[in-house]
Amino acid sequence: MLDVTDLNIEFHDHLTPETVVNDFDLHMDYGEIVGLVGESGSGKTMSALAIAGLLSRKNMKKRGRIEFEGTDILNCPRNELRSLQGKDISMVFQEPMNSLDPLKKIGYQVEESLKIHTDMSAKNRKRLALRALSEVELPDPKGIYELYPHELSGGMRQRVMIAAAIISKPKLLICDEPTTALDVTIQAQILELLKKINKRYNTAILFISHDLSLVRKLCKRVLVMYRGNVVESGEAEQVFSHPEAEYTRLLIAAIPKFEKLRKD
Amino acid sequence: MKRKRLLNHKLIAGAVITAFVVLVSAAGFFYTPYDPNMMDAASKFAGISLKHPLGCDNFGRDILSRIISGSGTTLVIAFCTVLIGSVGGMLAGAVTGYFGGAADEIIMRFNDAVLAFPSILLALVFISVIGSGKYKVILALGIVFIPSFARLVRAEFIKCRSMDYVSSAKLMGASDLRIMFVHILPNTMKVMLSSVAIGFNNAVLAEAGMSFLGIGVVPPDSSLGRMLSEAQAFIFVKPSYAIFSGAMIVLMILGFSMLSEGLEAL
Amino acid sequence: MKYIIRKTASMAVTVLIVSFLVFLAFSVIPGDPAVAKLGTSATPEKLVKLREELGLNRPLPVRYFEWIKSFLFGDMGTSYSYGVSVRSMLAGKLPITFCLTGMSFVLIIVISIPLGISAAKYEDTLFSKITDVLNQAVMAVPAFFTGILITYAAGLVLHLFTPGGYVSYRESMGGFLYYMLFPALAIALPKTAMNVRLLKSSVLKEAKLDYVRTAYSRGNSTNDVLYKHVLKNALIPVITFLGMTLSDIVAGSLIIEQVFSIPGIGRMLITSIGNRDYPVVGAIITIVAFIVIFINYIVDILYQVIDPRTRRQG
Amino acid sequence: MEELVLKVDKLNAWYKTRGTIFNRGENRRQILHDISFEIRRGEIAGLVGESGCGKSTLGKAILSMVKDTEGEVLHFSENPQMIFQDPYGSLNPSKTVGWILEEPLRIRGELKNSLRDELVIDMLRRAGLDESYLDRYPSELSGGQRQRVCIAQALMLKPSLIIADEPVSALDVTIQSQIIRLLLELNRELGIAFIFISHDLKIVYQICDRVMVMSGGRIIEEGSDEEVYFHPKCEYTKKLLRAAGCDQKENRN
Repeated sequence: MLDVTDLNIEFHDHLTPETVVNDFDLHMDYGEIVGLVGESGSGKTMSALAIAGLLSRKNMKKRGRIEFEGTDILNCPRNELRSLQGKDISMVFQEPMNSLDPLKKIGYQVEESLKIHTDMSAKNRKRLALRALSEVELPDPKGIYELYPHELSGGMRQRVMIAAAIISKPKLLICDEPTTALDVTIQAQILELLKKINKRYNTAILFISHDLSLVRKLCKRVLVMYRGNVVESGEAEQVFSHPEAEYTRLLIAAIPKFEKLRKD
Repeated sequence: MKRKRLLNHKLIAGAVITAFVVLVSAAGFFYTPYDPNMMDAASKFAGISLKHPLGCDNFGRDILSRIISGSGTTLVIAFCTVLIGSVGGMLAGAVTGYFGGAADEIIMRFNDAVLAFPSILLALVFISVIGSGKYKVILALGIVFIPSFARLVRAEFIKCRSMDYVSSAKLMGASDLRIMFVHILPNTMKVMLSSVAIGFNNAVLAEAGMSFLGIGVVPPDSSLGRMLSEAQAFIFVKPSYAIFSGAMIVLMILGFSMLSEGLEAL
Repeated sequence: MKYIIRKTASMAVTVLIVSFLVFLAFSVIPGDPAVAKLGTSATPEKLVKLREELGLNRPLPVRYFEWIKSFLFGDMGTSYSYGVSVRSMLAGKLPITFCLTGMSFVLIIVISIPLGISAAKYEDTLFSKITDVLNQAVMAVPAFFTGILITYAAGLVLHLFTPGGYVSYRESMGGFLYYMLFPALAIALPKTAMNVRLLKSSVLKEAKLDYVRTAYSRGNSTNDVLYKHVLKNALIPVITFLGMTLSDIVAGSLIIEQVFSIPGIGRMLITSIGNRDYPVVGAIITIVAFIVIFINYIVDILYQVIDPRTRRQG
Repeated sequence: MEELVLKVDKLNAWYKTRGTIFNRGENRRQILHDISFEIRRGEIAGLVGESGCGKSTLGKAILSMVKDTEGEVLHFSENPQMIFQDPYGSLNPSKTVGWILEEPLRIRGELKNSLRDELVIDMLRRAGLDESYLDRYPSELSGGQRQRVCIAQALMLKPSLIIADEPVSALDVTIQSQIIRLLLELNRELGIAFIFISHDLKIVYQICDRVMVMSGGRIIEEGSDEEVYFHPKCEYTKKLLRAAGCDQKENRN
């Protein structure tokens, strides 16, 4: 379904060009959950934005191929890209506080992609939006439909974001640190929700996180990025128990352990 | 880490223009080519010449000398106005912002009411009650400028008073006065600086406007606004008079506003 | 609804404070109107009698409420200089000033909003850079100087209108509006420049926020993102600015009337200040004050309509 | 039994939500409900809970930084100090590190200049920095270095109790463990008691002797680390532990 080969991204807003993503390769099948791990500045978000076709065209040089069901996302014309975005490829972002338009009702934002990509009637759109809202396990979808983002908590907003992303049943859902800004218990719930969605609609999920233990819980396959390079990739359990790259070992070591510090 | 630029082109341009204006007007206190009030019937409406680089007005007074000394008056008024406004506003804003409470609410409600008005209109109220003249203009504008500074400083103090470094100073037993003036005040200076520059801008504008209406400075003092209103009467015969005195006002405002924007971008 | 009630109450408080201050300034500080009225012919007996006639011997709050009551019912006192009612003096002049203010406000909006949006849309192009420079320059020219320059350029050089040749609206509505166009433009120009800048930077600031990326990720086109999402958010600071501007325009028109010799309340205010005609000055200031307060009230309500976030907390 | 440094008895706290002129006082929201606990000398007590549970408010209320409180807070030690979460806001940006560290002494008017310098450098070293930092401004320091300066400042008045409010959650993972080790070191060498406020249950387990779990403004569970982590009584605690990956089965072996 998705085939990324030799993706390179360079920034050109400084005097010397800066490579943020270097020879990135990724292959994803329908219904697969892949994790992308790395610290801030490792290029994981940049790669994800490139796959979603959301990289701005200024001050930036991109090379390589991103093929989604035969469409070259990097080089295809803008309209062709737009017909994929929000329909076949959806994205959930890190900051649930800022990722929703503060002046538009939740309902509008959830059904926006239907409005753009289909000629469904308003009534049908609302029906689907309510269904999506209940699917992400929000209480009282009808009430929430009429609310504004600032009236919801962070966890609820992230659910709204997910509802908006899955309403058109995309083939690929890209989640960029969707739980980082949330409390641990909410984090666990969102992970469960993503698993359910993956099962129910066979939606492939690209899950991006700095937290190896989260990725381990959700993903079958994992890629570890460091300074723009993929330093390790493979089955999640394999990477976890027998990390090959030095950096992966460091990352695993940095996960706070559940053991006493004072007895060393 | 993003490194902030120490200088930007607006700051430099603003500083250069302001320096030019200030130097010219400061020099005017010691030397002008002619006495700005010396009338000379022979050179009435004289054109541009080596003798009178910008020509002469309806009384044969040298326009260049008048512009130089007029800028001086305008700048002095602006300076005193901003001084009164910023010091008064700083004190009021610091106290209300730091302590909050009922006094703050009352003062700020009053402040908002005052701030809703164009400063020139308020100054007119004062002038109509206390009369016109250089010092009265300074007093009127100075008082009128206090609320805007007060609001600014208050906002900064409110922002700072909930910062952790203030909490930690309190924990160590620092007094309120010490926290206000030693800990918080230095942190408001950046905002103060750029708003002082914009304050100059507004003061020049207000003084020029009032003097233009003939209720600002009174003769023999001359200010740029007053000259512009004199020049307006002769715009048929001598447009250059109006254009030059107006251009000086524009230059001042341009300098101060660019300086302010430059400082803000630091 | 609660919000509107609260704002209305707050407006009423402001009206009270402001009018009390104006009352203090013009009825108490300038001195005894009885002395002023009688002048040299004043004797203690005459003064007491006149004070009683004028109601000056009553306590201050009572006098204030009397004053504000009659003011709200349209009785604004009698001019010292002309001996006629202030109301009749103002009646013919208010519409002129309102018209000037309204025209310049419309000009500001009509010019600045499309210009600001395109300046943001075509950022980093020559067009945007030229607008930047122009804005910086035009902003620095005070309205009264713009007025003089327009008089000179449009009036004396291009002969588009006769400077000083004010046409009353009673004579010819078209001629009146055409003449007013020039002073309105003089007031509008600097404010337009400021608003173009504000709108541009506001749009650019909003465009960097996360929700814009979300909007793109749903397949919106650039124009859709701009007009359906960014613009409404970007207009919030612009509304604040326009509210402040409107009160500045009122003040600006007082000065511009002088430049274009328009017989509005501005010229009357200046003359009355010169004559120390306090009832007239007081009435004009109070009217302008009420207008300014009302504008702020409208802006607050507008916020609430546009921004749902203000509805809850206010 | 070690002596007490802090005793909190039936502490309640409220925040004022914005009232109007007409209904002042009506709008206060209770943040803390009947909080009671004790801290002994040299002990590290963890205070865990999710955001909004009132744990930060409790920390502030103990140091009387919350206005509207009822109940008793008894300090049996002098100069209890606090370390804050955001190392960017807790240092005055317009002052040098040296000035910041001297300030507590200046406020007390305690020491002469020469001794002052000595003490400042001593504390700076304890916090893992050296005298080359004295003339630097906070903006020139990394997050971890700032947090060290905050710790040094807290040490200046020789406290027996420090309340650390999420001291590492704004830092990178690798820096986190350094700061945690530093706190532990200070605890062991200087006998300072800590109240360690955190949402990270693993870190709390790493260093704390005793743990208090907060939810909805109440302490719902309290006990030794072993008790709380391996024999939790409340459902909520169990849920928290599960979500944090600290449930018994997985980690005991």
